[in-house]
Amino acid sequence: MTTRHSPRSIDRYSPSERLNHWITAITFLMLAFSGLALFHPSMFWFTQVFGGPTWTRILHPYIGVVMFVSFSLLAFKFWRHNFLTRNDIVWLRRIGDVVRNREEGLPEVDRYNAGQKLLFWTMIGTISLLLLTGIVIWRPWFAHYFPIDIVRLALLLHAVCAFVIICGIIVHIYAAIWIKGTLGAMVRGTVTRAWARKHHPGWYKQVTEGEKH
Amino acid sequence: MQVTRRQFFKLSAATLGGSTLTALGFSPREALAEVRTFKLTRTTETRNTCPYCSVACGLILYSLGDKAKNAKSEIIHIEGDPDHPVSRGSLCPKGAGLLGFVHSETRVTFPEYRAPGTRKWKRVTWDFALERIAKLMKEDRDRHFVAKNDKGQTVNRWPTIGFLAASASSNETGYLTHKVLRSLGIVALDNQARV
Amino acid sequence: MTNTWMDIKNANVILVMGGNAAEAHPVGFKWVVEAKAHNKAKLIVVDPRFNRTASVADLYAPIRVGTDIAFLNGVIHYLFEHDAIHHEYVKAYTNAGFVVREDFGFNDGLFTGYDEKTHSYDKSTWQYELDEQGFAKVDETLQHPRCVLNLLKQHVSRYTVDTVCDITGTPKDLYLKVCETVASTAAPNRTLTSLYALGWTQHSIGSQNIRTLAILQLLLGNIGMPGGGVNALRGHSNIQGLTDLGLLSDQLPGYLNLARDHETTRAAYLEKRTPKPLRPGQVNFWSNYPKFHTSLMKAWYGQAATPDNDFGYDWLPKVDQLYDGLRVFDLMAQGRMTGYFCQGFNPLASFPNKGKIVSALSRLKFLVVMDPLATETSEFWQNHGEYNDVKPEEIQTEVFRLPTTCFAEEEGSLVNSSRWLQWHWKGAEPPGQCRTDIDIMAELFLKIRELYRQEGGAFPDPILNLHWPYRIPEAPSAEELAKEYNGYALADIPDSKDPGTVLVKAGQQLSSFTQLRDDGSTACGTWIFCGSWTEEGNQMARRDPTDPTGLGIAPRWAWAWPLNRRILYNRASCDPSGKPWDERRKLIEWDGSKWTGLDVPDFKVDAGPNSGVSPFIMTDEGVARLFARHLMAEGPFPEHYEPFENPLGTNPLHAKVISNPAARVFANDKAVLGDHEAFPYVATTYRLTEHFHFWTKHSKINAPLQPEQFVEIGEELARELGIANGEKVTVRSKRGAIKAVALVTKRIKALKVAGKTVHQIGIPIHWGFTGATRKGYIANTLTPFLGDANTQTPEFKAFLVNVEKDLSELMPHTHKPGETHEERRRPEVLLEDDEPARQVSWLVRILKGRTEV
Amino acid sequence: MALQSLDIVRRSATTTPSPQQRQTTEVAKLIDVTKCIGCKACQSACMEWNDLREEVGINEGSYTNPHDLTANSWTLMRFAETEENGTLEWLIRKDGCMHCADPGCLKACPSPGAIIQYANGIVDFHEENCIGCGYCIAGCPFDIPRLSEKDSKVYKCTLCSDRVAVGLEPACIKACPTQALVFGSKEDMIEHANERIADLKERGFENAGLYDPPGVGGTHVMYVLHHADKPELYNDLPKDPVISPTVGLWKGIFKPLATAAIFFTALAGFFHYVTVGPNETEEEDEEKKP
Repeated sequence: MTTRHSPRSIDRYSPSERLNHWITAITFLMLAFSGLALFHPSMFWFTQVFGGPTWTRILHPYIGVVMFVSFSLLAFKFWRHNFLTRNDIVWLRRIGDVVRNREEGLPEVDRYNAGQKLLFWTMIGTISLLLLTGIVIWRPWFAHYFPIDIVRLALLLHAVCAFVIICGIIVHIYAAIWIKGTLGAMVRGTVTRAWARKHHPGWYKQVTEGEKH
Repeated sequence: MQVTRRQFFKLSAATLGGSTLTALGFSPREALAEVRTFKLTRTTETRNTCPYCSVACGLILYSLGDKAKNAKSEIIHIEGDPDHPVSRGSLCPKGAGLLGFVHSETRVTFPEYRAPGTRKWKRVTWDFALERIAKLMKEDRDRHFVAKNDKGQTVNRWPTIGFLAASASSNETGYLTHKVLRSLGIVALDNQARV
Repeated sequence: MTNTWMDIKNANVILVMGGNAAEAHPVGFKWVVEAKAHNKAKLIVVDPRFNRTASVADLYAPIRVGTDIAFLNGVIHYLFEHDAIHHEYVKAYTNAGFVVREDFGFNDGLFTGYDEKTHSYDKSTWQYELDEQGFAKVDETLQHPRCVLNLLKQHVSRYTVDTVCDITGTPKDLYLKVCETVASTAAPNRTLTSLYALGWTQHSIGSQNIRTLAILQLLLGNIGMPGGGVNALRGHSNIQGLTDLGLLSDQLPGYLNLARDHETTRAAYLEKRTPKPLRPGQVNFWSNYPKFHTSLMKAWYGQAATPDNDFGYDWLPKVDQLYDGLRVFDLMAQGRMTGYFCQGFNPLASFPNKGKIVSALSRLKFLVVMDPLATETSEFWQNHGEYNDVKPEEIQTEVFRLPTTCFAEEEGSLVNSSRWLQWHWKGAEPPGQCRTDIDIMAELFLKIRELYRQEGGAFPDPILNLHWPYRIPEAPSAEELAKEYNGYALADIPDSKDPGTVLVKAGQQLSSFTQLRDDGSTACGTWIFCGSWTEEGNQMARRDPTDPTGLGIAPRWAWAWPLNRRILYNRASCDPSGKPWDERRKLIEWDGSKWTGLDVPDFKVDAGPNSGVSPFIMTDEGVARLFARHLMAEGPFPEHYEPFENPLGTNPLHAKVISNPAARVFANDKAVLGDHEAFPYVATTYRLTEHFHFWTKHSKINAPLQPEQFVEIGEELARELGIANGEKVTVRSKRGAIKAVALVTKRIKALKVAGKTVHQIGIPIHWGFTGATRKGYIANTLTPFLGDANTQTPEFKAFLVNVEKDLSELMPHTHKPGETHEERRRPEVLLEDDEPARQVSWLVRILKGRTEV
Repeated sequence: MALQSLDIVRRSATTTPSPQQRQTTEVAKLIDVTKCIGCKACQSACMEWNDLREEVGINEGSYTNPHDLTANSWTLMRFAETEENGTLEWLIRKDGCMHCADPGCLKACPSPGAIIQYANGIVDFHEENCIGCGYCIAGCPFDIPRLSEKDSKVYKCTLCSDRVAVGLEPACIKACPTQALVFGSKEDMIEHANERIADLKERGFENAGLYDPPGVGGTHVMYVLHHADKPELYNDLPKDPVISPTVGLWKGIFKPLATAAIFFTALAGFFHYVTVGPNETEEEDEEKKP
């Protein structure tokens, strides 16, 4: 990725990637809220955000398809950076230190750390499952083509996957707030060199490799 | 029409329910949980008999309005008459579906005429139809009336006009139809009893 | 019906044969289910199909269509064999002991006196032996070889169980069970009631079917008993009323009839219709015939009918032959009819051989249809594709379609199946320009009378003299007409018992037909309806449903003819000494000076027990007829004759006489009778409970309950022909073909008949090319154009067809939940002026926000 | 009318109890299949009373028309021919909502107030709150609710709650010619059923019995069957229906747990931030760049 690096910052995400990410994020949030509204009565009031309960039920699947498309673009772009390596296993085992901001002695992290990789694969799994089960339970268009037991199973799976992915994304959002500078990566597209060196030394080496001066 | 005991209770129950609530200032914010309002509360009841089969189940016709002059009484519901000793309020699928017949889309509502050889109906007035039929009948009666048969016996019959009478019309219709037809000398007369 | 609907709950055994009560009279069937639930009754169903009546029956026996007489004669034979006869009843109340003339006989399928050329009988030999005073001889001991009972025993001796099962195809074990159950009602305290309808009447031997059942009921002593009787479940709501009012070719109101050509004087006409009693001291009620006829003429011609013009005797037409529906359409087909009226009747669909009906109607000069609905008959001249393929330009008939009101938009009375006249009130104004039938007939009559007043013409007297006393001539009210047919006094009527007192004052409504006189002092449109609108007001509008003893008699609900009698022949519910046969079901009793009880006694009120007066007061013998003398066309005893189209080609009992020898079959109809080689399967037409003939297909509520035409085929035949359930098949008879969905079912079994396997096809009739259901063929495209020898009721119930797969249709298809059948929607036939339904694209519906996203 | 005026036992998607202090009689409809002649008067009366008109379909080779319950046909006669019990039988069953004591539809419904169970036992759909998600179709053990194509709302038999509310019997029950349908308190209906079963046993149906499945807590629509041991003969009436375990799981304990779990995950993030604090990269890290 031949990017221009300024002296103090490194490009991490291109504008199209950021746009793609934020489309996925926004649609995910809408999906999460509209889904949770139908999930438990305590959150039913979320439906007012979408123009009433019926509109919530109508919009949710369409937004779901949009999210799936944009997420699959995202996944297609980044799946090469998310292969788990041995270092990642070690990193995971020392998750206790990671959580307590003690980063010394942690194995070298490439572009994404093990947590991010794990989240990546769970998202691929759950979102595709969400789409599949979503279509099975999509009334009035597709649900009547499926026998009732499949529809029941799909409803359960849809809820479980949604739960998993929502918890995952909460962690994802928190991590961005917790690790200062991360948000900037996805908002402006650049990170400070110190950030890169501290959090993603492996990736930092690769990116600054061409700049020998 | 004097309000029968059954109707009085029905009227008072409905109006009491509605009025007290609004009187207490409880205009309900939104319909939280209520059943569909009972649609027969102020309708007019008329007793009738099912026109289909010969069990002749008792019917109650519920029509719009309370017989006020300016309200055209439209039948909105037909139910079995619980007082009828044979049917005791029950009906068969045909009787229960009578509203479909009363308001059928294929009800004929104005006189129509088909000229010989044409492909379509033409809407006509009652006068045109009845006058033309009367003329056709008189013409044919004068030409084909048989006063005496070939043995010279007085027979006074008019064999060239036939009539199929309706076995679902009332006795009064049947009686008048018979009286009219015999006075004209018609012998080719039948009704559904034949089939 | 001899009994009432609610009375069915008193029965111990209910025989539903020759009818499908649960489907054609579901609410009436309530009382069969009540009998089963509260009276431990047994329901027997004998029908070619296992229908919905059979679904709740205790015993179902299949039968080949058209063999009911063989079946029942076999049961009568079984009764004689097992002595299951109610002897005291038979001896006292039937003509069992009457001795028949010596020259009467039956051999090889024919009774004595048959004339091959005219297809009719000289019935002079079918009479009793008379003594010198002209009374019939009676052998009280019932030993005389030629007494009626022995002749009957000998006549049915040929109907052994094996012979019957061989003819009817009914399995032997089921047949014996039926016989056994029926025989159990010979006991005085057990009764059998028979519920029958068109299944028996629509045969070329229809009337004899009912005769056979009547004989059976008489032998078991069930006539006149609560829970007994011979109960015809009439079809239309007022078919009983219009039959009572005599709207038939040769009838006058109250079962009087028109004079024949040769009865040139009124005296000759009355003499022939006023029977002399055949036994001493009998009531012989028809002897009052002159009173009824004079009162009718006074009602119709008022002052103009005077003794010197024989009360207008010549103003009524005389008949040379019966102008029944079949003959009229045959004449029409020959072009000898000018005009035809269909008042609430759809003959194109309900008369046999639709092809002949279309060609007949096409030769009319004008046709008038008066109906609330757009019927097929009114559009016979329109081309409706395969369902009515005609060329309008070639049909020169002028057609008038006049809109009439329906039941909810007019007032009046209807007679139900058990002779109750019930009043109904008007619930709404008619739509558009609809008028009542009364107004149309009145205005038509007034216009014709006006033409005759102005221009004169052929024999105007009956028209000009017709008594038209109605306040609004163009719109006689139902009340005025009801009062007229009830009858009123024209002069003070003295009481015959003590001449001083006046029974009825002039102008008052009469209260009983015993008040009628033949001297012109009373007017009564229909003598049997006398008492329906008395001085106390409209008896037909009474609404007190109380049933004093729970026997199913509501004496103060509406009014039943004659004289509010609810169970006919109820004198026969007591033995000759006046004691009820069954104490639990006591109807009437003798209280020392007169008969009283729950029901109006069907008897001479003051003729005590052992007074020799017998309960059947309408017959000239005073007793019921096992031997019907000359009153039936094809014989005094019922004999099994095959339908005109039958699968055997012979009659197992007598090969020389196969079908009803006395039936009238026109030459051109005989030519289109199919034989069993070309048309191997037996077919029968019938009704479904969801539809009423061709009427409820116009209702959006009933149409989806039976949306499309189908035929029922047994599984064995379907397997043989390779027909799958739900596929379309073509059913073809000699007269035409129809296409329908095949409903393959276990409920029609193949029958073993005379060594052959006979398959039967069921064809419901309810579809046509107008209304809300899917367009269908008129089922009567297939049926033969011939009728019963006595009543000319067409033989819809037994004919021959062939069945083939209709390959133009898609393969069978099982329904998935929520499926919308788009791909299976058959193209509707489009008339020229029908625009095809506009298809709105999905996107347009979205943009308009009309569809669900 | 506000909530108080109607005795509601349960309301869909409402976790707090409804006003149910009054003890009103529980009504029930008894369908005596042994008296039923399959005449469809109940179908006609139901369509007529509820102002519904069904689409005129095609005949698929069966008396069951329309072929299935639809949003326009809330009750349906299902015909089954069988010879399993020796003689030929034509078993006809009136299909429709069973008004369960523990309704699967109400348990599955996410929209508050869309499905109401009254104290008299009637389970009623209130289409103005229905969002058309179809969860109730998955929840129902008898496959009864039907989604309408026209307005994407779900419809089913309401046991004529409007008639029962003013003291009348349902329209189908009034119309039934042979008293195969009977209405009254549940005890009376059970008593009536037992009388019928006794009569049936006399007529040779040893296995005649009452169908009041305990799996859904008993129903307010009960059957008297000739063969109560084989209800599947009657166009697969479920043998012992229960709310499907999948739905039970989906709508059971998993709901509150998952909601709490999500809430606490978010909270855990906040607490972590407050305790461990953010992970910053200081300035000197900038300088130390070689």
